[in-house]
Amino acid sequence: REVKVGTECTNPPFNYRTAGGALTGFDVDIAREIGKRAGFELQFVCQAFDGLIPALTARKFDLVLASLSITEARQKNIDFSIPYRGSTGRFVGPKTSKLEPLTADGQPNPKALDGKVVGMIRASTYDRYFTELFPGVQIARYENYETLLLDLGSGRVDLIMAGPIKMADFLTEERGKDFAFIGPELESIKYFGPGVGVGLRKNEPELADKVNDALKGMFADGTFKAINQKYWKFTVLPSVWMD
Amino acid sequence: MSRPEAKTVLTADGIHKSYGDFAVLKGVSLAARERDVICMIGASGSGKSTFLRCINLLETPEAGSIAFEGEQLNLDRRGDGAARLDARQISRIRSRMGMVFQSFNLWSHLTVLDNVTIAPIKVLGVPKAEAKERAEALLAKVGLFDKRFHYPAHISGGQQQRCAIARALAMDPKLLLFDEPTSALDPELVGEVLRVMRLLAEEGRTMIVVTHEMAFAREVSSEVLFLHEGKIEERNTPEQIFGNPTSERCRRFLQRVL
Amino acid sequence: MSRPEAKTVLTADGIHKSYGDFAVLKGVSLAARERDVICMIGASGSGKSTFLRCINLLETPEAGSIAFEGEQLNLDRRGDGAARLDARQISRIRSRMGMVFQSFNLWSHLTVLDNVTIAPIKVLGVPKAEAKERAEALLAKVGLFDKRFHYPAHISGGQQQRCAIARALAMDPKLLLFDEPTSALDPELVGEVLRVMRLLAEEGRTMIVVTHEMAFAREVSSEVLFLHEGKIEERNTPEQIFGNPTSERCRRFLQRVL
Amino acid sequence: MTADLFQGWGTQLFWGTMVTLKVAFLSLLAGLAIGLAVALAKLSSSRLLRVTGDVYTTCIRGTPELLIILLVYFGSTVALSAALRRIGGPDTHFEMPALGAGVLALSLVFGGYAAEIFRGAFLAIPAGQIEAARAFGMRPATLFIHIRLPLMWRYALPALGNIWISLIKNTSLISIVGLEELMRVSYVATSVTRSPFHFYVLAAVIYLTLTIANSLIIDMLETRANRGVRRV
Amino acid sequence: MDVSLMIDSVPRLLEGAVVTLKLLLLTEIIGFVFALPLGILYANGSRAVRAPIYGFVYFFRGTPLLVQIFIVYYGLAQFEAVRHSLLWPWLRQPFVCALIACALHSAAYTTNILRGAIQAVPAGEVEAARACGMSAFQVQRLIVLPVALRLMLPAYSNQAIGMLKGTSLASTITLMELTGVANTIVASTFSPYEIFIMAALIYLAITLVITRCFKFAEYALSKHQRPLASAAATPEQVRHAD
Ligand SMILES: Nc1ncnc2c1ncn2[C@@H]1O[C@H](COP(=O)(O)OP(=O)(O)OP(=O)(O)O)[C@@H](O)[C@H]1O
Ligand SMILES: Nc1ncnc2c1ncn2[C@@H]1O[C@H](COP(=O)(O)OP(=O)(O)OP(=O)(O)O)[C@@H](O)[C@H]1O
Ligand SMILES: [Mg+2]
Ligand SMILES: [Mg+2]
Repeated sequence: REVKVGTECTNPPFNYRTAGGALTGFDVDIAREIGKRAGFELQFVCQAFDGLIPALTARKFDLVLASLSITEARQKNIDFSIPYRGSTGRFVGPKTSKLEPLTADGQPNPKALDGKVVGMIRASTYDRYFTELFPGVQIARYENYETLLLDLGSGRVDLIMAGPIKMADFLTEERGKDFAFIGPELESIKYFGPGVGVGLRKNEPELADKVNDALKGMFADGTFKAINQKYWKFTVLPSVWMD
Repeated sequence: MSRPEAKTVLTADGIHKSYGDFAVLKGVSLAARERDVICMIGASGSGKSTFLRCINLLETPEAGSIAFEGEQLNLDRRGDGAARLDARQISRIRSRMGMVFQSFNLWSHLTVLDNVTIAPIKVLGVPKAEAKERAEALLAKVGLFDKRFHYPAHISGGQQQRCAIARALAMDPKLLLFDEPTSALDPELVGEVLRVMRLLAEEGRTMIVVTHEMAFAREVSSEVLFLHEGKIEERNTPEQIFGNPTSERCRRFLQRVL
Repeated sequence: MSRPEAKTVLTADGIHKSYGDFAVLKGVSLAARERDVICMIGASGSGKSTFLRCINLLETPEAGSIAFEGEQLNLDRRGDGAARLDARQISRIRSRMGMVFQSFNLWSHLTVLDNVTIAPIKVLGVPKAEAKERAEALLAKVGLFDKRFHYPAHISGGQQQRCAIARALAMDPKLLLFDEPTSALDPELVGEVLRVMRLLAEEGRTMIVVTHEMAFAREVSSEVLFLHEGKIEERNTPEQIFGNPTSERCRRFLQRVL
Repeated sequence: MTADLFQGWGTQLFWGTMVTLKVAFLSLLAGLAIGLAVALAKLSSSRLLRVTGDVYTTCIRGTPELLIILLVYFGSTVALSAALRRIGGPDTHFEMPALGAGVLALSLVFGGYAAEIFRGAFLAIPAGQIEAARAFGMRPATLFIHIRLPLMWRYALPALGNIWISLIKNTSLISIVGLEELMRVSYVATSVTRSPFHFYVLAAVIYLTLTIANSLIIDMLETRANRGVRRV
Repeated sequence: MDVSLMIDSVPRLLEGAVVTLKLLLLTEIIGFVFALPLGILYANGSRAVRAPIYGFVYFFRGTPLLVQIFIVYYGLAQFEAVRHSLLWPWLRQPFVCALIACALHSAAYTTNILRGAIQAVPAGEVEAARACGMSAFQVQRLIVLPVALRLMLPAYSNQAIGMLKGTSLASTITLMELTGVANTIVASTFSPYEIFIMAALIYLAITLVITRCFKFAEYALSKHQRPLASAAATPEQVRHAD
């Protein structure tokens, strides 16, 4: 059976194109593995992030694997599989930064960011988190990571909030050498959800079951772990790694 | 006037036309028969051009009727007073009336030759080669043959006027409306145009000519109308009008002729 | 010719002009003194309009020199043969030369009155009220007073021409260039224009008039030039030219006068 | 050198450029037809047509292009499938291809702008030249093709050139429906190579090349259309 | 369709619309001020004068506005010198960067439109003005521009409306104008259709106002083309006169 998979294709290392045009990345590998297990013939469709959910509901494709966090708001429109990656957030700022966005006991401290500008991806889970927990702090919203990081470099934003997995890559690069994580990794089921899942149209239980079975299968037989290790030394889905 | 047996080509009856509050034509009538050359004279602004434009319905008269070659022009008025015109009828009739405009109105995107051939080809369906041949003959007649590939903007005023005349003649029309066809021409060419017009009249064509050149009017016309403030003040043979005008106003007008 | 003591206003010497390969003017010279009324006659296409346009440098002559009121016009040629003109000098000189175009060239976005007042106000700096008063007087003189709030598109051909004449006169120019100023006028108005021109000449103004109306030329001019294929074929007093032309070509041209 | 310049993305950029050109040209053809039809509607004597034309140009010009593209792409699928079911057709799922949706949306937009330009240009034609054509008995169709169109063309060209260039650039918006055109390819490349400027500037240069090539064509057309116009 | 959500979003969207309008207005004013001399020089100038204007027009017309905004906003900030200059407090702001890019873009388009209109002014009228001794400047101001401005109106209204939507690209550099606000609301409500339709309605309303203004200007400037009989005609009627 032919199944169309929507993804962004511009979000390394999760899903992206190489110069040769080949699609790779963590999400893509997971999708391929699901396809193999469920007997789907996969066809990938690249689409800007904003268009993914509308396109899914308009039947332009059947699954979305694009590091889509499982959130309540999204669940109003679409269904999700079980999570296949954890999702947390973390601040990044200049190494010299003395800002302390969190109090000693890990609670949000908007007063510490008074008069500062914090950058993040628009419509991301971080956007929602920060808007609600840091009221009154000025937010700059970006379309993508590249521009967000540029403004971090030019000093137009004082801090950014983003996914630690992606930021870990950035901090090891040349352009990230003057920056560091600020404060600990933040977890919040309410805002970041239980993790990243496969997006599905509502009322398609058959397909959802097949995807969930495939995911459970890879968790169980170590395939998932192998894929994880291909990209990172640390685990991206703690609950599975623990087993 | 002269040949009562000839067929009537055009009758215009009680034509009225105003612009806003200003009444330009206040009931002008005219009947033209085959071979007639009717000259209209009158002061500037008396409504001569407007009358010509009413005849081929470039302006819609507010009152009056027009018949061409026995066919009544459909000038029914709607509730709002504007005439509802039958487009097909009008096109057909216009294609049988040639017109030379006072300001020439050559088509600026076409060469002299194309200005002359386009209407015969597209309106009458004359084959291209034939239209071209005819046009070149006409252009040669008016002395424009070697300017045939020029655009209107690149020829002199007199040459533009001659092009406009050739363009009207190329349609081989039954009735010709000339609005000051010699205003930009030198005496030599005026003589030439006069000769052409006589030939056309002999071929059985009818002409209505607005002109300021009294000598020309005297030479060419079978009947002269003197228009004054939107009314025909006097109509008569050229001999009568120029020799012995009855209306006071007409006498005064002609007195000034140099 | 007639008043050797009068001051020379304009000298044009050996003017040459061609369009592409086509030589329109092949060395035309002319000297006009105060009170002169010089008429240029000649066949259509002989280069009359082009010559007038060269005088106020709307066309740049390829060779020849022009002096106006003792001031030499700067016609230095660059390497590529095009003349480099001093814009300020040209504006100044043009503001002292009025011109009536063959095709009128009224400004379509301005009313008749504004057409007449704009140049005096903006170029000469005449106060608005004064310019308006003068313009209204001029418009009354040419019989256009009650059309002064019309736009050019809404007046007749002869009215447009009269507006163009009023526009040129409003600048109170030293030299007037008329390109067929009576082509669209009825005999009555021609007589009127003639009267105005005589008055202007008496005021000490100079005029160069291109015309096809020989009677008019005979009446008004102090000197007549006959232009033929870009050269002056004959120049003489009107009496001589019309009475006893020396050149064969000129005789043939005038023969046809009706 | 070239390897460095394109960092291995040359082939993809090339195909992206081809998609851009394909969408642009198809939309141009359809858009000109729409524009002409709407301009005529707006100039017609029928009040209904005039109002329809007005509504069309106002709505099309007033709605962000992106939204029109989304409506055509997503909306058409839903609407057409529903329509098909309504008329008793099979309960299939109608698929609007991305290319079709992109071209349709962009030509609707181009048509809206072109209509306004054509209307202005038709009104700029000197009345005398139209009258002369009428006086020669030209039927409205003949008059339109041989007199109005060529004269109008002359006035419309500079502004049409502007919106044609805009159209080429607007093709970048259709990446939202998943077409891999130039802008999208540059973005994809940027996300991997981490050199945003390099690829955006590269894309700008490619757009510039396309638009300059097209401007030259427009200039040639203008020169052609202006034969017979005296310039001072 | 969640109507209450649509209504709730209006105040925030209107705040964004105010930023959009401010940006648009300043863009068009600055753009026109630049375009006026450039268009006149372009239409009348010698080769040497035209060449640089040609270059300017080609560049800003030929590259996407998005790229221009990016280059001004992110590109300039790449240079240490810019970041330490006196201009940085200005160039730091997304509004200023968006304005610079939009105004230059608008100027390029308007220059081209104006040039076309100037060249469409009948040659005879220009010559008549010269023959009166008007200076080159006066010819332009008194004769050419009044006619050209009237001729350029339809195309210029296109340009202004295009620019209105162009300002939405400023959302990509974090400016909270109408589109930016809409995007942000969508991000927190996940109701793209409702919010975008509301935003589109606001854009449409602004467009309507712009077209009305242009229609009025067109009517006011076309007195000389209207038939006298309808001197009291409404703009509606005149637009269809032909
Ligand atoms: N822009 C141009 N390009 C090419 N040829 C031209 C141009 N203008 C005029 N000519 C040619 O130059 C010649 C002289 O033109 P000009 O207008 O001076 O004639 P004219 O003596 O005024 O004639 P008329 O009495 O018909 O007005 C004509 O043969 C005309 O075709
Ligand atoms: N479109 C118009 N709107 C208003 N008035 C007009 C319009 N056209 C012509 N008129 C007026 O109608 C009158 C008659 O104009 P018409 O053109 O018929 O005169 P004419 O007899 O041809 O004069 P001429 O010999 O000067 O060409 C003039 O007074 C003119 O001002
Ligand atoms: Mg007339
Ligand atoms: Mg001439």
